[in-house]
Amino acid sequence: MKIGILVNEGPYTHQASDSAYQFAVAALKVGHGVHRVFFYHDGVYNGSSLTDPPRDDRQIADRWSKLAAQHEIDLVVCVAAALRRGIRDQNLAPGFRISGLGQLVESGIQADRLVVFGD
Amino acid sequence: MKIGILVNEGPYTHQASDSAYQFAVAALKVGHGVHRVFFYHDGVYNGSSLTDPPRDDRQIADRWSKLAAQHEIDLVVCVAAALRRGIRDQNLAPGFRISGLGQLVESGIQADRLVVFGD
Amino acid sequence: MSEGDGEATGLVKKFLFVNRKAPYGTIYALEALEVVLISAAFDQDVSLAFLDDGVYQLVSANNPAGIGMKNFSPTYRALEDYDVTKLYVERESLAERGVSEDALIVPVTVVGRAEMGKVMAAQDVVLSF
Amino acid sequence: MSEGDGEATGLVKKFLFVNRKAPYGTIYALEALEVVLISAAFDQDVSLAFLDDGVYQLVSANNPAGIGMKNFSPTYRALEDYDVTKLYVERESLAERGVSEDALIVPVTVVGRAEMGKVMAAQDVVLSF
Amino acid sequence: MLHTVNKSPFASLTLTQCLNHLAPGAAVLLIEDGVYGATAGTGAGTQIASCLGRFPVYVLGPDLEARGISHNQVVEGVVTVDYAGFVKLVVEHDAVQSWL
Amino acid sequence: MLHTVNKSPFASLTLTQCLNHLAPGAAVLLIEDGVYGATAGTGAGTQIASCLGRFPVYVLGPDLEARGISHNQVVEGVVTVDYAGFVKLVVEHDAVQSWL
Repeated sequence: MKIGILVNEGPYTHQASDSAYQFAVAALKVGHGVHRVFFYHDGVYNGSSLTDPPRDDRQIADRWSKLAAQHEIDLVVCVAAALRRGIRDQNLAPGFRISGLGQLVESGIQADRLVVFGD
Repeated sequence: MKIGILVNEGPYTHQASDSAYQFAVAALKVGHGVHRVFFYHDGVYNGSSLTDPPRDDRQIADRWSKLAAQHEIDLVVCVAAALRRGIRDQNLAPGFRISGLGQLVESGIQADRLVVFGD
Repeated sequence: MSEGDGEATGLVKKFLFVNRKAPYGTIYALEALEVVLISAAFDQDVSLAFLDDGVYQLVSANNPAGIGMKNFSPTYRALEDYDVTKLYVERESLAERGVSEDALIVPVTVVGRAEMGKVMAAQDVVLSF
Repeated sequence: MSEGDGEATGLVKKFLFVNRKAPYGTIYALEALEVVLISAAFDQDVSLAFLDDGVYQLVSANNPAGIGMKNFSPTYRALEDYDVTKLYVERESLAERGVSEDALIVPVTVVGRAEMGKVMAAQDVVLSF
Repeated sequence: MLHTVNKSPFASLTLTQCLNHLAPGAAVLLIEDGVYGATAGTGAGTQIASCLGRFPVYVLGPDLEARGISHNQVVEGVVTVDYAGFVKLVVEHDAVQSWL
Repeated sequence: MLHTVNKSPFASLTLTQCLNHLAPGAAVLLIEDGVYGATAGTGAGTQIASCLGRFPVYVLGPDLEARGISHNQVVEGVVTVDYAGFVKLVVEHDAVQSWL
């Protein structure tokens, strides 16, 4: 089954990004496809290349990048939400791309399920 | 009277930063001093130099920078919270500086009042 | 709009946008509306649900000039131009908050809680923010 | 610690840290604790209030390994080493949530709601996150 | 102590939790989405009204206007202030507690 | 429809609002701070218990453990699932509604 994911909150502050990640890993493990992860609202902060959390904490941006590389997942950061919040190509982590909200609607159409994680 | 302000949320997503700004402007207008504005949690995102909101919307980082320049207000972004969230000197807006949590405690000691704005 | 046409797959799904948060205190309502407007270009079967504090989004008297924000409530009026006309507002949510249907900025379908539950149950894709 | 000493003004204020949010679902509890630890270096009169969902922060059985997070509850045990010993926990908040005082990771002073109100009223600086 | 509440009482339990902790000398200021609590004829409005005998309650005018709440919808006895009034309240009270 | 709730019922009214909108075929999954709602012997637990006859209720195990809630504290009849179980629930239901 093809699953789309929407993440509405930034890393560390809310659990949303963690839950989405754990959910994605579990879905991939049992053979489902994760079609796309769309980052909206504060979710765009997940795509920052400049985060530097404590060494013994989870590396949220990195693990999204790695998961995307391993499983060819499309990580899309909403352009309007990103501009408002200071995420641009110059501080975008590997594996993320900036695009429009149409990518979220398209994910809703093309995926068999869309699961939303937020505050 | 010397007033300290703590902002716990990022720009645009929550009203906290707006309320803090309007409060600071009103306090300065009647002759109080705004000792320091400390940005913690997602509040550190207020100090991003890369935000580019729609033209007809308020420019939150800019107006903090301008207020600080006009009234010599100390805008302090918490270093630990900022590292976790991807705010560093390279993407720090004018008038903000990155420092430790001691600056918040000091503000509580030295200011006559400390007002907290958050989620 | 070409974006929707370009992605056309022939699939028409029932999309529901669930609005449960007040405007201005947070940005969710405004950014939700931006998605609704985009979704209109994709020729899907779009509905909007306003319940709980989401009913406040439609209050016509909203005027955030004094807090330095833009009034986005009039944008709900544009939905009709995009053929987004299924706006469901929950009666109990209005009543609890002392908001009258007359105070709303656009024509809506006022439904009871049980019917709102049925509207929700009938969807293919539910977006909440 | 030199930071506190260096800034010493001779002033001792009553600081209250109000903890009303659950741990792990959001970062507020963890980052609040970081401020408390720093404040200990400033020789102030520090108190912590745990009420509403804040009481969950002190539950000794918390174990977030399965959600990939660090367990920071043990850090509350370090507070004593910093001479932060005034930890007030609200009885009604515990009862409402079915949390027993025995389940808490550090010794605390359990107070009723009215007394918690008095603790709050007696402060010079109240920090909430 | 000045207590501020910034959450809608129709979504969050914060207003109730704040009102339960008021001690002599306390005042309450509703800001941001907290101003919805000042609406007369609602459950929250009734809570506020019953509090007024013992504690003054204020509401931030610009936040009321933003949310389309007119003065005649506000619980009688609740005093509307602007940001300058907010500053004045902060100065007049020994400390401020934000119920976040 | 699978409904997810991620807020503590002791801070937010979301759980109640979700339970009020369940239609035939619905199931509820408590995640993140929403898992506190599964605690037996609390007001929220009672709400959940009275819902169980008509709708299945699930709770995410890793979120329970994170919050120190042992299985014997969970309302009887509520089924604990791991992330794989979460995925299975998503697959088994036609759509998912997150109550944010």
